[in-house]
Amino acid sequence: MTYIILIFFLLVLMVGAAIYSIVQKDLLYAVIATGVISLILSAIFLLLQAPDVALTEAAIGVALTTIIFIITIRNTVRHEDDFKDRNDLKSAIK
Amino acid sequence: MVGSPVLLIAIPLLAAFLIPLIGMIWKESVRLIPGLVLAFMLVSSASMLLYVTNNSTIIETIAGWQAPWGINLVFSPLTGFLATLMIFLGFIVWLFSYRFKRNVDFEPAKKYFIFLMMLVAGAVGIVITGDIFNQFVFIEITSISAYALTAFYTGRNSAEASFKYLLMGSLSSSALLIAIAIIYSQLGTLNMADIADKMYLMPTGYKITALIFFFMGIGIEAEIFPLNGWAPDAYTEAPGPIGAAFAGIVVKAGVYAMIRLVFTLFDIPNSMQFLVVIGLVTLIVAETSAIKQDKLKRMLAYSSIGQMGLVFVAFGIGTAEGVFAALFLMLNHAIIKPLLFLSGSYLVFNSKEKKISEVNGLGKHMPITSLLFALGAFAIVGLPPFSGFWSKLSVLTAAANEGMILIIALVLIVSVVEIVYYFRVVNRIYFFEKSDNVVVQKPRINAMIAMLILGSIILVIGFDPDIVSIYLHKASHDLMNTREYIDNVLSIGQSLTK
Amino acid sequence: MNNELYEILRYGILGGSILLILIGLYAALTKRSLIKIIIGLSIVDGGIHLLLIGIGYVKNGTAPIFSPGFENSTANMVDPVPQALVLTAIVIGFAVTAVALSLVIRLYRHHNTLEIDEIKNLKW
Amino acid sequence: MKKLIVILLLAVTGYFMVISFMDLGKDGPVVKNGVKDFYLDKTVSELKVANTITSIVVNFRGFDTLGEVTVLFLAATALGGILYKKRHHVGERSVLFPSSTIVKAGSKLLFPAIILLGVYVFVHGHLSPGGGFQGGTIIATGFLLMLLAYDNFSVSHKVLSYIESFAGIFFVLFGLSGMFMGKTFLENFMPVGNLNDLFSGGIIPIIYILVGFKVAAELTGLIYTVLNEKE
Repeated sequence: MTYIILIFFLLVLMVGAAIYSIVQKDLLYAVIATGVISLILSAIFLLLQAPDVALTEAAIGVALTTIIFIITIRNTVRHEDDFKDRNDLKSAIK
Repeated sequence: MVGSPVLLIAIPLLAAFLIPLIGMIWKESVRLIPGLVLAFMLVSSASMLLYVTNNSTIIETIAGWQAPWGINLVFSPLTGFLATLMIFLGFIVWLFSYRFKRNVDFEPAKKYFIFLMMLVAGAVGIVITGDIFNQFVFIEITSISAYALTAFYTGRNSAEASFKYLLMGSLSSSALLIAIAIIYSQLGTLNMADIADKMYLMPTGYKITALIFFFMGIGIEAEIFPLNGWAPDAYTEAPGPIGAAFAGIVVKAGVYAMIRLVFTLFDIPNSMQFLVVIGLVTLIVAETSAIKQDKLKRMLAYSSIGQMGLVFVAFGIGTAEGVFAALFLMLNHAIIKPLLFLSGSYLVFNSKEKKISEVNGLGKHMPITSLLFALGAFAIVGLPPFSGFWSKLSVLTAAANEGMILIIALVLIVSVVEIVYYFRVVNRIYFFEKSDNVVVQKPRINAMIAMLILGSIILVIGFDPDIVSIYLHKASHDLMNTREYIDNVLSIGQSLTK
Repeated sequence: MNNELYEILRYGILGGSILLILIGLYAALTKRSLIKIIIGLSIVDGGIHLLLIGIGYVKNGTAPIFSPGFENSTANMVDPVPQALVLTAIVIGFAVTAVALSLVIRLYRHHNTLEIDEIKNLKW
Repeated sequence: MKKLIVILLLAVTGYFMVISFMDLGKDGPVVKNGVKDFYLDKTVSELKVANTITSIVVNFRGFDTLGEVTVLFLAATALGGILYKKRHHVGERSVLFPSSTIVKAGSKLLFPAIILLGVYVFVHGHLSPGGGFQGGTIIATGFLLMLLAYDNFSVSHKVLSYIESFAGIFFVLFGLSGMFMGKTFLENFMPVGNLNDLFSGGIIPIIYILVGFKVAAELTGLIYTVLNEKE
């Protein structure tokens, strides 16, 4: 029973993160939300008895994909409707 | 055993991994090795094709596990014919693009030839594999090579065309995965023959849904109507020879994958009419678009889409004659359209806009190239002494035998449209005055040889279509006999696992 | 876990994965920013992976890995095939995403924007 | 307007997807005995591999894996081609995150541990969860950590391309050597040993280790190429 509740809780969280990531105008936050989706997915895979897939999803989905997105955002723009504020990310981090 | 189908895949992969290493020592090797590999593949594939035409189908298993459990490669008259055709075109494109542009750096040149080789290997994999998920992997290999080749030039449009292609390709590969999920969840297998064997168990609703998802997944490579938005841009913005490779190799692989689904895997009664409808819509939309284009390669791209529509109509007739006609059309299209693309890319070599108006009067300055372009144009619209005539004739007779008057009428009307826009270009080449700011580019000797080979094949098939019709008849027989395919693949499975 | 709970779990996973696919498709089809489109595509990929894993799940399943002493306990193992397919699909999806993002960087170099409406030299 | 059309389209797609998977929970698939049982059976009895997923990925469907590492290789190559500029500055990377001393020291501490974990995961791929892909990606995340923490940390492109080429070549050669021994491509030709031993499963662990090296090199190179991209 707790098993099912846990999975449902994660599913709801995952769908919430998905909606957040497409609604959010700030691309950096959207990308982090995508990473969160991957993290939750990897937890669900573990619960569904797929440890191999969980490992891969954790490494690729959470770390590598997210970082490639972040590098792209650094090289381009940070906000969805912005045109030229490529320095935004750098100033935000400092 | 004359050869092994797995070498058609393994050798190019081996070469692709080797090229970066050898390229560090000997720079010319990055251009030569892919050619040698393609030549090896051509010889091996052609000898296997000769074998399977007279003997039985070659079925090779991977990792020693027989049909439903392991992945198997099927080299039948149909798949062998298509694989040989695609490898031959790959070789021609390699020969043509060997030092196509002089000022290309070492790194881009290396990548170009690796991708060209992998494009051919992926397309061959799509055709000869007997497993739907393996086919998905090969589709991805082909698509990634195609995206990279489309973005080869550093201009802004090529990146955009490639991005557009990638978006559609990525959506369609998702659809393909969903289709595979439906099939696996119901039938518990991924092998094509096993799926075909068990397909009657599946409820019709599931079948239709799965087939629609499959069409969304593969239609992008086969350029069927709503999914071909990428094609004109990719053909226009990719390097000249790559347009030929797309028309001759990628599209053929996509058509094969769809046809295999409709004829072998799914036994939905009305799917043939569905093919006819898709084909007719694609044909009409593409040909009406082609007549409006003012860029040469864009026009050729729309014409290519239109021809694929015609191929689907011919397959949709559903008889052995129709399949024969469709395969003949595919063969002709795979020879003629690359010739048009290759000679066309020299006609507009130095121009930025690649407009049709820029070919004015080139007939006097580039006589052989222009003649070859004209030959291709005459052949593709179906004028009598050339090869295109026989394939269009066989479509018409196949349709007439089934009493499909509408198809005959449409094919004839479309031929007239094709005549209009192709002759417009030929007319400009020969009867207009050349403007002064157009710089003529003489083709290199290897490019000339490549184009002359294609041109002579058009003439040979045109004067004696019987030399290919034996292979085509075998291939169409192979496609129509679903039961034989299933038995061929599965029977060795039962005998060897015990 | 009894049958009813198992069915609920199955529908939950199915619904969750399909919702994820639809949300991703919505983003990919309507958003104007190129990066948002690619985010949408990677969400679709995630949904499909969950769908495939969900197909392979069985009631009270255990991971398809044999531990010493339990070599014959295949009865409750989940289906390993979809897991193998998902492994392949994840890596391929990542490769395609990387190529897409590099194209985005190049498009930005030429156009200085990521708005899809502004990047329309070719007909869309 | 466009959004409405898209939503309608999605509703139709969603409906079809729901109905095509819904019956699975109630009635199960129409074919009850798929290929699954064969795999589970043969993995233990013939291949002597504990992890069924490893045996499927490397042996039963090994051709997919070969195609997949090719896809990765092509993507890494394509990335270099798409971002290619005539004069590109290797080595002077712009700083993504200016990292503090703690981050630097911590990364230095974690890096060997991550690499060790990755190596452990792919060496034991046939015994426990994990394998070439997983281990390779874990190693790549280790390199990613170092690249992010240290501005001047660099990976030799030449070494990476040696590793990925040699791993790929040996993968194909292992497959082909099965053929030369009168068996089929990628078929096991080595003694399989005992279940749950480190040296078991014939060529499966060897191939998975090669895959691990290749995936690690490929992904590290990919990240490094993108990270070196400057506006």
